[in-house]
Amino acid sequence: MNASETLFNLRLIPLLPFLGAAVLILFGRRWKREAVLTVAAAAIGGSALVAFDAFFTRLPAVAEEGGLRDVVWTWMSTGNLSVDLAFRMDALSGLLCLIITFIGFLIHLYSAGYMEHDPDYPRFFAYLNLFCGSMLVLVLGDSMPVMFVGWEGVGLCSYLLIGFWYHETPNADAGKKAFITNRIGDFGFLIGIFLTFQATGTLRFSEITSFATAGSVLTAPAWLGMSNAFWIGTFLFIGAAGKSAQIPLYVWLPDAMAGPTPVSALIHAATMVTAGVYMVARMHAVYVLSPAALAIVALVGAATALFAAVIGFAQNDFKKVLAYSTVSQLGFMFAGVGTANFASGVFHLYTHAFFKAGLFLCAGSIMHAMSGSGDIRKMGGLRKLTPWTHGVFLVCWLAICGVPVFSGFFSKDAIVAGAFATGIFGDDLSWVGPTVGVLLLLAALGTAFYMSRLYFLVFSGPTRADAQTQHHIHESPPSMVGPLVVLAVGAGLGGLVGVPGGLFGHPEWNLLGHTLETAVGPELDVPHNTELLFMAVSTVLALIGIGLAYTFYGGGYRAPAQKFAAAFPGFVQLVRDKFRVDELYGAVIIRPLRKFALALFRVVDRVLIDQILVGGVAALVDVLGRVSRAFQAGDAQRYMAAFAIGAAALVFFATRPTVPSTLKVEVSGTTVSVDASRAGRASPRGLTYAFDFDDDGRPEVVGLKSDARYTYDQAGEHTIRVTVTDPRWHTQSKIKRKIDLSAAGERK
Amino acid sequence: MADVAGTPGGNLGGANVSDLLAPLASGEGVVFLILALGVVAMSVVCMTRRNPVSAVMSLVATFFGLAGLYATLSAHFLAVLQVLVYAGAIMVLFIFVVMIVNREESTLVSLRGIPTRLLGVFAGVYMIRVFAGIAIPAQAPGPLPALSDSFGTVASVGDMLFRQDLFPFEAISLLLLVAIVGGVVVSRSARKESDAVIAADKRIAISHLSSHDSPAELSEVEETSAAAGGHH
Amino acid sequence: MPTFYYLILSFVLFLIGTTGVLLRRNALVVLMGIELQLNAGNLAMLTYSRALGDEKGHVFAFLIIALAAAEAAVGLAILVGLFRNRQTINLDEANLMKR
Amino acid sequence: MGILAWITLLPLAGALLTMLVPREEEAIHRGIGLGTTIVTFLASLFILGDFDPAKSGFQLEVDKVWVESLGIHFHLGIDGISLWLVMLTTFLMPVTLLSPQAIGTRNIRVREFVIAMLALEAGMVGAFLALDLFVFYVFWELMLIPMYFIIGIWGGERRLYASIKFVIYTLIGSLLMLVAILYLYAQYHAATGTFSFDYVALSRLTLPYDPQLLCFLAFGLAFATKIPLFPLHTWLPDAHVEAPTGGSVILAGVMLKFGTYGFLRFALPMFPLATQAMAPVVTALAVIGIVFGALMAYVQNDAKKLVAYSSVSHLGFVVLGIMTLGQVAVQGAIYQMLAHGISTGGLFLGVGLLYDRRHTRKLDDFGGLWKKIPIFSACFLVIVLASVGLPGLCGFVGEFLILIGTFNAPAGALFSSPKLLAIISASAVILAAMYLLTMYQKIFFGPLDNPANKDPHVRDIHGRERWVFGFVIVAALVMGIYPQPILARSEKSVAALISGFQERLADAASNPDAPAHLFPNPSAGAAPSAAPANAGNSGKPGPTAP
Repeated sequence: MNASETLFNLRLIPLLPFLGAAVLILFGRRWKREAVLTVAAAAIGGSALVAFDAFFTRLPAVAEEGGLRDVVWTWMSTGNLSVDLAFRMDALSGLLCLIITFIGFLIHLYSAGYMEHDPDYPRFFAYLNLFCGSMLVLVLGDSMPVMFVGWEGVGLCSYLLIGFWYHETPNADAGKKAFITNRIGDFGFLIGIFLTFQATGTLRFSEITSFATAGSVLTAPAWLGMSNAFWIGTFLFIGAAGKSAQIPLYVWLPDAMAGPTPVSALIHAATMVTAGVYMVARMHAVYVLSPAALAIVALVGAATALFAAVIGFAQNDFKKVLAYSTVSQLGFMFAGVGTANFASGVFHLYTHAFFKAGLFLCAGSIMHAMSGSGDIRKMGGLRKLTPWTHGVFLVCWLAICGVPVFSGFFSKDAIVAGAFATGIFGDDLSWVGPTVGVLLLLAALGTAFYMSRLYFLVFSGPTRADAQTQHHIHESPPSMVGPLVVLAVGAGLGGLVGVPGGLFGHPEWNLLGHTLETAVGPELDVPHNTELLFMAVSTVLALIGIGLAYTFYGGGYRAPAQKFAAAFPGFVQLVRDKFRVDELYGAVIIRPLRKFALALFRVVDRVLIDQILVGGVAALVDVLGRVSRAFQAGDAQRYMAAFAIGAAALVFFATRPTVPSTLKVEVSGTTVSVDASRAGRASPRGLTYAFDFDDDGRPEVVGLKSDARYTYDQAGEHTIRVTVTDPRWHTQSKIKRKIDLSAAGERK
Repeated sequence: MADVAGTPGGNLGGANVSDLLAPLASGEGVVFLILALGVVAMSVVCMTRRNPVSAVMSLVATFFGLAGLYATLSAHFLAVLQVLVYAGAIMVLFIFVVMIVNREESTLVSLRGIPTRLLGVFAGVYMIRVFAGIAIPAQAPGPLPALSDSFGTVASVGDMLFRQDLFPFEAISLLLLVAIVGGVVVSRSARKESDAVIAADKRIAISHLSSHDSPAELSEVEETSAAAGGHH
Repeated sequence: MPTFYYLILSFVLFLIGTTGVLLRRNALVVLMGIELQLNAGNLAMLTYSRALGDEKGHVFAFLIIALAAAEAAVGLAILVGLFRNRQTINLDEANLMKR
Repeated sequence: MGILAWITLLPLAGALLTMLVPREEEAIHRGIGLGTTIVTFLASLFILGDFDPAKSGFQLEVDKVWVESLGIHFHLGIDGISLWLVMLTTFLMPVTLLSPQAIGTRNIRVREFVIAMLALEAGMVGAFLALDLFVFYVFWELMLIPMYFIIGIWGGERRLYASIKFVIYTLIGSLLMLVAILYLYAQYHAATGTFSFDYVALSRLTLPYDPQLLCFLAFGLAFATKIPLFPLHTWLPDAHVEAPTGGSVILAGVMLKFGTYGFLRFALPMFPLATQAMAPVVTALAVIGIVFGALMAYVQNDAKKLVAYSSVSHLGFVVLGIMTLGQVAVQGAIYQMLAHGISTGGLFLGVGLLYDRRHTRKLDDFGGLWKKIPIFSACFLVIVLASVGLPGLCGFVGEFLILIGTFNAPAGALFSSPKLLAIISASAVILAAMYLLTMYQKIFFGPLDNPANKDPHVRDIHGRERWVFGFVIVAALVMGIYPQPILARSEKSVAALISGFQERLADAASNPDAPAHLFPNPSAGAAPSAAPANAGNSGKPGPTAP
């Protein structure tokens, strides 16, 4: 821990929303709507104020020494593992805190209008506050377990909020799907935590970073030839993929649109889904040590970006298009951090939060206007009917397409340029950078296309809705439009905060880059002309995308669109069905697992253990009973006879003189000494021992002593017989022992 | 494992057989010999008769022979007792029963399960052989201790019986009482038996119905209805 | 008279009794066999009582006789009961205990 | 008499008192039952008060001579390991008796039920505290009989089958254990000439390898059927399905812990060589149990069976933690025992309540209950999440410590490839979410279409029931957020146990075929053992915080 980390009660930031949630859960049901809103907004607002105060006034002073730290109490400490419930704010987590609290606050205001006539009003705000609290814990977590608390907490809240309208089963299923897919990611995250602890002996980020920068242990090969850092990076990335919806764990995000739109805006656009990117940025020191891990992150990110963009082409639901757009933009962010261009990755996260939240809220207000339906085929011509929403959508649309001046342009361009210019991959993986770059460019083109398609289908041309819905299309109330406008401003001007240094030759202009430098290391320096080149290329691509979309969908479905659809019906349907990935997962994983479990249950549990083992034992006892019954012939005389026989046997064995099971024989040369006593104890009743060494029937040594010596004249096989007689009972026992007096010497 | 070769009483075959049988020559020996042979003969006859009456009679004769032997062992009280109780009381009982069940037997020995029973007899013989091995001394025994003249008389045996061994005496009297009750109960006729049992069952049923102690225990069925009314 | 004569006699009597008990079909004869065995025991008891000059043997013999009486009584009662139910006193037919 | 004797005999006194009250006054019976258990709980708080976390040995010992000639002492003592299990017992009992569904739907013979529960509590507390193997066995059987009656009389339809199966399973094991105890007793006499059943004395007895293995198997079988370890678990679902709610809560909440407690207290310290030999087998069974239990729970359609199988899975974690014999893992195992007691106890209380309202346990009969009984649904959600192991609730801490302890088990750990086992067991984290959330969704989400669910009888929790679930949720939250006091108190004892085990292992290795002798045990309790020896998981010690 850096010595001079100043203590500041950061705990207030996550605590306020939690308190708000607790109050609303316990008492919300009885309060009026206004009271509920004020409590919720006050909670998130208060937390925002504390965050702003901490970030702008307190943090700059201590940014270098590791930022602000606040230890609440020791959470777990056993043996050499000790985890404190502690929060830490440095530039990176501070920035994210700002985003979460600011956008969270806006969305709270927005949902007041959106959820106005929903019966479960208080429950919604309780969950929203709970979510903000968990997200803040995730971001401010000082050690991995605390981050994991937030990590699973947001998973839970997304489960609750997706399944908010629980009375329709599909919503509940979507919620469950989200939670379980997240849980799969958390499984990877857990393994990552264990690996980190094993490699570095600590779980605190600051220590991990200092350990990684200094340590060589992480690069030592740990398993299958790959270094510790690689395995930590890969497993953590599985966790990130689960949370931030990357291939293959992205399937839950499109279904998550089943939740109310503010939820989609806050959770599934701005905050939760970016948790993966934040985590990778937080562990940048470890990732940098393993180019292979970074390659995986970048490639998967880029692949997801393109794949999701393509699916976005054919979606007919407003929010589904935005969902795939989010998946695609997240792919961009991961490509950014994947090419060790952490600053620009976070920068894109920052700009994306604004314009994607804006787009979602526009979707919300349009669906509000269209009385709930999100089908863009029924929309059109809303430019005039909903002017404000149209204005905000326009700004956000241009931002996401990467049109210059707007925020998306700068951040996306920084990533693309970074991909080409990065040197992190060294020589053998050098192909990764350019491939990622090309994929990103295609994805950018795709993004421009599907967003423009969306814009033209919704806002331009005649309204295709039926008369009845057309009749009461109206602009949303100011309480909804207000936050929209703010987000539009953010989307529009947000980019200026992080203008890439290489662009205008003034690195200091990149405010964001500088502030993040302490948290995620220096900004990737991209040579001036590559920056310019890709800026031009991406602008051209954006315009091509928009043009193409216009030719296809300007003012409704135009001829080229119908022709294309007619030409490749199968392909279009395939893309619309999301390449049937869900069905694939169902068939490959979920159903077989269920069948296997059922079979296992029937075979192992019921039959193997219950019938065979338990039943078997019972049957065995029964059979034994039946068999012994056969001896009971019922004839009294036979019982008496058996009794007599038993008595006789007893007498027989009782009167035998006790004799050891084997004779102890010591051979030295040809003389043999034999001891017939039983385990060294003298015989109780003065038995007489007759030793016959030369097997001629006449005992050579007879007496009361239980041991005797005899010298053979020649070596070879001999049999010694000992007869023990009990004088009182006149009974005898005999033992015989074969010995071989080979010249080779002693044989026991 | 040691193989078994038990040779009982190896000393019987030895040279000293003659001096073992010497005492028989004296007058007392002759009396013993006659009585012993009589007892053995009569008991063999008893065991082999097909007709139960002759079996009982030969058993009575055996008891008289034994009484004589007791007298030679100067166990006078016991000799009289043997005659009085055994020959008198027990055999009379046997004769009564024989009269009731007097049925000639077709075969002496049933062949069912004969191997086990024969083995039982041989087991008996083996045990006796081992014990005989101890009982028969290697050389002629010394003279028997002199006895006081009151040895074996009613007075001295009675004195010991009622002073030192009072408890066994009381115990055996109790045993006799139980035997009497047992005998009576067992031999009651079957029909009276079943009537008594039925009467007893009736009495128990009546008492159970009248008591109505707790409805719950009456039967399962009612419980579920009781449960439906269970608490909220 | 040497004690072992009497002992041999009692052993013989006991053996005869045993053969009667184990081999004979007729329950009555079995009971008599038992009586014989008890008497053999009595004889041995008195023999040693004479050899040791101690009257304890006599007391014991007295008790054995009492016991034999009780045993005979109950045995015969059972026999009568058996006969009444089964109309036979052959032991090999009386195997109700089989079931 | 010592406080320990008080909390053991208090429930018995309560049971006797209940016997005196005539059969009709059921309210009085419940009152006495509840009163006694609450007083016992308060008494156990005193124990917590004057328990000295620094000492690793046994504290607050009560040692009365019981049978002089046989060397049997009524010897009770408490240390870090048994402290919290006793607290769990005394906490769960009043909560169970407070819940109106404790006796199950057949509301008959309340007096006998209260007596059985109090006797059960006495048996459990006694068994946890017993430091004399004879006394331990007496309480072990004392605990079994009331549970047999509770399942047998107040259970469901197939209660007789279930109770008989339960008793036979446990008895076979415990009889073997008795044989092993007597063998130790004899060996101790042979080695030292004196007769004694005392735990500390017998645990210092070092047997040669073969007898040690047999004793370990005897003890192990008794505890394995109790845990239940994988192949011996089929009695659990039957016993739970048929037991009344109160029976299920105590059976799952506390009685299963006797298996794992037994391993930790008896099997491991007494037979180090055998433990080393058998560890791979037991761990394999534990991991199979974890995955198998989770899979079985995934396909159940009966709520109680589902929770029963989930118990098999959770306790598989505990066994894994114990077998790793690392400081972190064992403390995690102890913590998981407590957390499982709270979360599964809550689950059974919830399912019991649903059964009381709807008289069915089939998940398909439910649907959309959130709208009908929102408060209960919220409480049940928290309990389900605790059971899933959501961080911030009690389930997570135990699982996390066990997994990180197993993952970082030292090279010399008792079984091979701890990393692989930890990863397989961690997969149960996913399965747990699947089956529990599926259950939750079938019951509470979806449309409220089934008419039976709309029936006014299906009331939300009220009065006492709210307190019951309130306690459980508060316990889950506190144990999730602030586990440190629990971990701190069990640290010294676990450290002593592990270092004792290592010493015995080293000694056994040095002179392998020494005949049965007494092992000088310097670290037995007296001096607090060295700083918590992290012999458990050395790992590569990084620069811990300066």
